[in-house]
Amino acid sequence: MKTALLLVLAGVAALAALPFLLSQGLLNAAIQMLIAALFASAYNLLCGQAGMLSFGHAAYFGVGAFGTVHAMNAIGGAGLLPTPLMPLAGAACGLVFGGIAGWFATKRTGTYFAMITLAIAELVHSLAPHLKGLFGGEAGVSTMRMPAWGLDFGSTTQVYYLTLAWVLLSVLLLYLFTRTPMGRLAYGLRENSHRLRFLGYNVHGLGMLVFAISAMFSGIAGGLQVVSNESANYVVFDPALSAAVVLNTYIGGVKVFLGPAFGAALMTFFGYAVSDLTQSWLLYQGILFVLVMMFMPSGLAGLIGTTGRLRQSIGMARLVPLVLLSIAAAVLLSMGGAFAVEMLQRIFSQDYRAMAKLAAGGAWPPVTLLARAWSPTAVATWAVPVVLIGAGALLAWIGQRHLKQATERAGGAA
Amino acid sequence: MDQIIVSLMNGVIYGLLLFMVSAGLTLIFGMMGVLNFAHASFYMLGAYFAYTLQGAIGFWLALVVSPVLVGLVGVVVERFFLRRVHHHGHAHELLLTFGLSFIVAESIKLFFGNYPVDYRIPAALDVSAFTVGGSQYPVYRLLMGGVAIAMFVVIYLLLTRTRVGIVVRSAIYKPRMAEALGHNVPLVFMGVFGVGAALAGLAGAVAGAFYTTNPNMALELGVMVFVVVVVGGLGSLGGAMLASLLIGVVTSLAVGVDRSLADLFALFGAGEWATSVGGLMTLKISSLSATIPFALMLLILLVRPSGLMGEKA
Amino acid sequence: MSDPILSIRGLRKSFGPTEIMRGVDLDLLGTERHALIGPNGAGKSTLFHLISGHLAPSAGTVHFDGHSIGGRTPQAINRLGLARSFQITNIFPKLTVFENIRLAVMRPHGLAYAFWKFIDSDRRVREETYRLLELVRLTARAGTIAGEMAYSEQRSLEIAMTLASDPKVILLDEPMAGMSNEETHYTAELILEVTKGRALMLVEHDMDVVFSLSDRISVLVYGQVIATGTPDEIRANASVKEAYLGEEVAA
Amino acid sequence: MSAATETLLHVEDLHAHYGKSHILHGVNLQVARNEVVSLLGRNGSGRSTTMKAVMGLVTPTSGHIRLQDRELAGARPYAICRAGIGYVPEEREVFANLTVDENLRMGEQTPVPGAHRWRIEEMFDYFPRLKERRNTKAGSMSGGEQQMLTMCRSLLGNPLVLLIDEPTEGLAPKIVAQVAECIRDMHRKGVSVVLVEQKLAIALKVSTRVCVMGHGRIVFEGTPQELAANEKLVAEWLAV
Amino acid sequence: APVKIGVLETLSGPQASSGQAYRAAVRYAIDQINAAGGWNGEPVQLMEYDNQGGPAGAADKLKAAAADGVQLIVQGASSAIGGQITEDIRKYNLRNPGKEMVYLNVGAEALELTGEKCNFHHFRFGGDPQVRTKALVSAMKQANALGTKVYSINQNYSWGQDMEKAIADNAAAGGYQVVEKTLHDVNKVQDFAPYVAKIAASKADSVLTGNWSNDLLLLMKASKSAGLKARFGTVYLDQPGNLANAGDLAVGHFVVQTFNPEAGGAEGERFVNDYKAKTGHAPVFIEPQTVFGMAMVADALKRTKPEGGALNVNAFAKALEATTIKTPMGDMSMRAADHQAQLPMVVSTVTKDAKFKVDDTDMGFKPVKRFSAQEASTPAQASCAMKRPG
Ligand SMILES: Nc1ncnc2c1ncn2[C@@H]1O[C@H](COP(=O)(O)OP(=O)(O)OP(=O)(O)O)[C@@H](O)[C@H]1O
Ligand SMILES: Nc1ncnc2c1ncn2[C@@H]1O[C@H](COP(=O)(O)OP(=O)(O)OP(=O)(O)O)[C@@H](O)[C@H]1O
Ligand SMILES: CC(C)C[C@H](N)C(=O)O
Ligand SMILES: [Mg+2]
Ligand SMILES: [Mg+2]
Repeated sequence: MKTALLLVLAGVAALAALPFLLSQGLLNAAIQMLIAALFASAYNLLCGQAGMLSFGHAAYFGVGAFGTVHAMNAIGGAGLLPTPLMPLAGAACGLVFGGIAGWFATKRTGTYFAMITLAIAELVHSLAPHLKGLFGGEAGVSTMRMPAWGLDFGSTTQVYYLTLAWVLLSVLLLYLFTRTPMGRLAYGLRENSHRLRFLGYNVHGLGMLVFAISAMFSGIAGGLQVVSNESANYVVFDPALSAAVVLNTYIGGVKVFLGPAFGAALMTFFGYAVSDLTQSWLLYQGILFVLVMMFMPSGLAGLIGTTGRLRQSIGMARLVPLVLLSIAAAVLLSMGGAFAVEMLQRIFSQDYRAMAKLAAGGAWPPVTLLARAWSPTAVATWAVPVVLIGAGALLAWIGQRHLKQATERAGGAA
Repeated sequence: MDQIIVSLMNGVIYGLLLFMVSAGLTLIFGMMGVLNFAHASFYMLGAYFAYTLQGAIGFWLALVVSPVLVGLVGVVVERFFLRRVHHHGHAHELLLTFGLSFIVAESIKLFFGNYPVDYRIPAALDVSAFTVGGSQYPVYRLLMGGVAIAMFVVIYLLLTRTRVGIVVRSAIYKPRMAEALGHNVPLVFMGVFGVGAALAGLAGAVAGAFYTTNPNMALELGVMVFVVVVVGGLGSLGGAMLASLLIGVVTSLAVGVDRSLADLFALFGAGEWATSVGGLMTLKISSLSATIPFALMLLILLVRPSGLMGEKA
Repeated sequence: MSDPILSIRGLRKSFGPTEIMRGVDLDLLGTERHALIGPNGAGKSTLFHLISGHLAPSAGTVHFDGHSIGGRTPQAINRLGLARSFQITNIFPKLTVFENIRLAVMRPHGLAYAFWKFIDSDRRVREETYRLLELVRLTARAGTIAGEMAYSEQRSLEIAMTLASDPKVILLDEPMAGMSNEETHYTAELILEVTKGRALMLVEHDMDVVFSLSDRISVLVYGQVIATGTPDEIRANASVKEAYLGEEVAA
Repeated sequence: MSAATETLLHVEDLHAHYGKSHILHGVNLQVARNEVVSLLGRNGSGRSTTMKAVMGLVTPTSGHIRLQDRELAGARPYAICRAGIGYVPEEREVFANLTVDENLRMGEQTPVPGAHRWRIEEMFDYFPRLKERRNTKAGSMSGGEQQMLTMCRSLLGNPLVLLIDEPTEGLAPKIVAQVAECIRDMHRKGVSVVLVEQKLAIALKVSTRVCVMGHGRIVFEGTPQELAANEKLVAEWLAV
Repeated sequence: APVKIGVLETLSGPQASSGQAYRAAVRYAIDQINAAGGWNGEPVQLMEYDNQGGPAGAADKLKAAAADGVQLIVQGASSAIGGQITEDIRKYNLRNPGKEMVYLNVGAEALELTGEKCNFHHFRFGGDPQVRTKALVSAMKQANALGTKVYSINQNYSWGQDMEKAIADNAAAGGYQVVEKTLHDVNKVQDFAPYVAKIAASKADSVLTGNWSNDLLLLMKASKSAGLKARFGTVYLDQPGNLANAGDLAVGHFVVQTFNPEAGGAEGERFVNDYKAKTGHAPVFIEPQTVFGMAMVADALKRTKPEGGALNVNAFAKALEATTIKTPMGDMSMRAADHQAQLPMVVSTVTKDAKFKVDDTDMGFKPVKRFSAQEASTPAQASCAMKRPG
């Protein structure tokens, strides 16, 4: 418990120090990561804790965003609230809309619940572009942060601290919520809502409240995004965002409180960093999803948990080489895979094929990758990924065997 | 009047197309309970396979082979991917298939590029069957309808004449018990998933030539098929058919209705007020045809959660 | 004995065309232990469902402690002071035993939807939870995941959860099913003890338990009460023998 | 060996674990054709686990399970079922979302050679109540009705050996008697039965042989009469 | 310091195709600038950012670009994203005087970008709905292909809505009557048959549409299979894949373009060949206008003196306002009032005897009528109130 608290404090300190360490661009990415982390945490309250798989959480994020943007534009652009408090508008809108939508959605459970949330989100998404007054059409609604409390909120650093404060506060509140009676009830709702009813609880009301609270925090996240981007566009209602939050949450791991936040931050960073590097980043993302679901079903947090348990059972001395081995295997495999994909992508690209056709004699021109020219017909070119993947697979296999031996030995001793 | 007839016919055929794609999902999602977000990707794969094959083996043979290939892909997906995460629950299946749908879409872009490929219906089929009210009615639309109906019949027989249906339905909740009664549950699941995928592949092969075959075709249809299955009632084949037709016809007819809520209010003399309110009030039904299915789905879920023909939840 | 705390008049229930409850009249007195027996499918569990709000009656009335409760929601009925257990174990299988009981205890302590205080800091809830754990001999299992316990232990947990709201009336549906003789014995004692001062309605097919535990017995056959009386009267009743007991047990 | 005493099911030195806990410590059990063997014991003594292990629902860690000389240890449950072993689980595993009829259909199997062929009508003769409720969803049936259904469902698989786990749980006394009669009838029709039964009286009445389990082993084997006579054993291992 | 130009396009996801086309054109143009010596003796640097298909991603990446020191932002594939970028740049410039950025809009053609949202730091090098429609209508009328009844069908977002308005505005000039107007969802409609039925019922002679991508292709395919006789006047029929996929049914329809190699004469052919040699494909769709726009940028850069070794963006913008270049299509200049490029237009029709075939088919676009920049031009919008720096 003590160490956990210390870790959290260290994390907060590190977050607070970021503006001194990062470039403006990265700092801005950090803002997006924080927002995604909050959104995922809010979502996890509903999905992980209360067991309600919503497919339409972008709706509440979006409503929060538009609530905030209108609040910022209110009173002739002066704003309804001082800038630092603007996310409150998002919270209020999220809460109200979440309450209404939740009232409908929580009338059903399981798949039907999921489908209602999907329908609500899709409805909003497909109606929004038609309601220009409210959602500004496809151009969206633009706004500007007004100076308040002696700050002008013009710099990324100020926005970062504002976002950080809100995210920390919200995540703390979400955490404290799990320790309240109602937070506990959310678990009961997930496990057996039928039984709760016969213990005298109003399950529908409870579900609606949890839904609304989750929507409220999602609304704050939406509001923060507006504060940061100074605009809101109906595309926030896009199903892709609803899907992203589910994915992020599970990639992080629903069982651990901070898991979804980590997952979301990581995936956001992945998108930020990789999307400019390669055109196929969605392919990598897809592969990543599949791999995580197959080999880390309880997400990144689960991986950390497993490592911790391994440390207890087989000891640090045996664990360290194993971890190193796994990391090496993962690096080799992903390098090999990425190399192959990038080569293929270049060779199959329309442009390259057209160029190859133009080239004299039909010879395939070399492809540039990693600042080096590779001939697609050379054996050496394809040997690179094959060797990388082969070596990675070998390491993975060795690691697996060692792990087995180690656990067996530990099991025998126990 | 003619326009209404044409719209109706168009709607019916579009509905049948929706059914073609959702038929497989009815098996996979409705009966096995697997939230397969990659289903529309199988549809897309069917179209691309057929496009690739038609040059070599001709259009008709491609229509036969590409569903088989897609079915094999489905089998692989079930056997090596879904089965391994099944016990973790729905969310994991969903996310896995979600990842797969990315992989399929991006691989297609990798090999076939971003633009639509020129997969077209053979000239011999590109004729009109008859003319109504000045516009021709293409033979190919009838063919699509025919394929959809054939699919319906085949699945119906599969479910009523064999024990596959009840094995699947029972094995979702109690796979161990179903196995202890002598049913090779993993094999049945794999088979059903493969057939579901193959059906989507067939739909893709057939429809890809009529509409367009492009890397976004999965995305465009992806959510709609879920709407169909839910509105029809999970696991109900007849329901899926009914829902497809309903959605097809309603969206098709809606295109012709240039009315808005304000017009409705005008009947009660509140038209001007409604127009001045604007927003939702003045939206024309015709511009909302993409919204209607979702509104329908929401309505159904709230008043009749088990769908049009689903069993009571 | 006092006035009936629960009184059922002309209760009917149909599922589609089949009528399962065909006009049941039954009274449960304030502090009696009343067993409900009858052939399989007679409608005993259905009667419990109707009383506890799980199902709404097609016709007839249910009065509980001065309130007409037919058709009310389960939570409303529970709050009036009527708790039930289920024939098929119905707990929170992935939560700990402690958590299971605490969820049940929270509600009567008015903490249903509280989000402004921490649950761990509530001493009364904790103490009450431990008291119940002790009562059903599960103290040592407090930290166990409920679903991983033996069946009989899960049944005990179920009883503890039913007791948590300090109800006036308890309905227990086959609490001893699947228990060994030893456990059955213990559970019978337990039930005797915890239902002191309350009314109990019990469905059970173990005749030893039924005859030793109950003050009165009602026999439900095909949705109708064919007899009500003391254990001895019921044992001697020919039609009960015919419809339910068969030769061997009665002999 | 004569047909009557031919050993059908051989369980030899069977071990099984749940995770790390060792539950079966070498169970040996022979079931001959036309025998009704009762497995008795306290709660948790491993009787259900033995059945599950035979059925392949719990993977045995070591040991042999042979049906008519065919090794079944490690086989998948469906293969074991098709080989001729039927299983009636303790927890009334009816398929709640299917009707009674569909549940029964789920159980049907082509019989292995030498097995008695059961007809649905026979089932309805045993339990007329089921016939009345043919088109009801199994999940909405009463607990006792579900219990009857599970038994009939497995019988329709025409097994050579039927494993029945606590069939009388939750049944009205009169139906309990019917179940006992049903088991005797199976016996008459040549089905071998392995029975786990809490109610000692019933077990003694229907079995040709009884085994008492304790701590994952068989600690006593003999005729019902021998067991009834051995008060010390009954007190120690059955706690009656 | 070298000048950094950032392409902020949709490079991944469903709408990646047009973004990648813009990128190819910009890469080509930058190579040319650098071949000519770059700026201030240093090569111009091209940075590529993936806006991931949406305004939110664009906002993020714009900040990243600003942090990377990018001064010129290029984008064009969507007016929705363009709207976000122009607003963000306006705000950024307000807050960071002396470190301004310029938005080089090479294809987001919604009117508001040079109307209410017009801004000193935004320049558009593409057309706009008014310019496009005016040329299209006039050429089709002259070719006797317009008829008197026109059906207007467009995508329901700013570009489509502007197109709808432009089609109505040009009714008098074109001598037609708009028999019906339809707006439909963007990239969501699978089956256009109901729309085609509506068009058929209206007995329109021709259909004018600003649709692009699938919405155009599906519309045309559905018309063909319903045997619709109406002629299509389009803006984006030359998007790659359209002709290949539509096949013969495209023949006889019209498109208004910013470039047509046949109309460009020898210069045009030289450009096409050079482009093809560098990128592997001929410049089509929005690529030519992007290359021309970048050529204007190159020209303006040439005329901007470095200040302390760096580019003064405001000075550059002022130079750009006064740029005129020669393109194969004729002179192209920037109108200072609203920063809308004045560019020549050409209306072409799909035939089999076009000189340049496209999409590996036997069809191509044959010019029907050319418009010089002056002829094509429409007046600046009154709603544009541009604030100029000091
Ligand atoms: N939802 C339902 N739909 C149809 N029939 C139902 C439904 N619920 C119960 N039944 C039927 O009502 C009858 C009474 O069931 P109930 O569970 O009340 O019996 P029971 O007396 O508790 O029997 P047991 O002692 O076996 O538990 C059964 O025949 C059952 O099939
Ligand atoms: N799924 C399981 N996971 C872990 N332990 C289990 C599991 N199932 C049973 N056990 C344990 O295995 C032991 C033997 O259980 P088994 O069910 O075979 O006993 P039984 O003799 O059938 O008793 P009962 O009368 O309770 O049915 C018990 O100690 C039980 O706690
Ligand atoms: C690339 C083009 C199709 C973009 C379109 N002109 C728009 O403004 O959105
Ligand atoms: Mg019952
Ligand atoms: Mg057992």
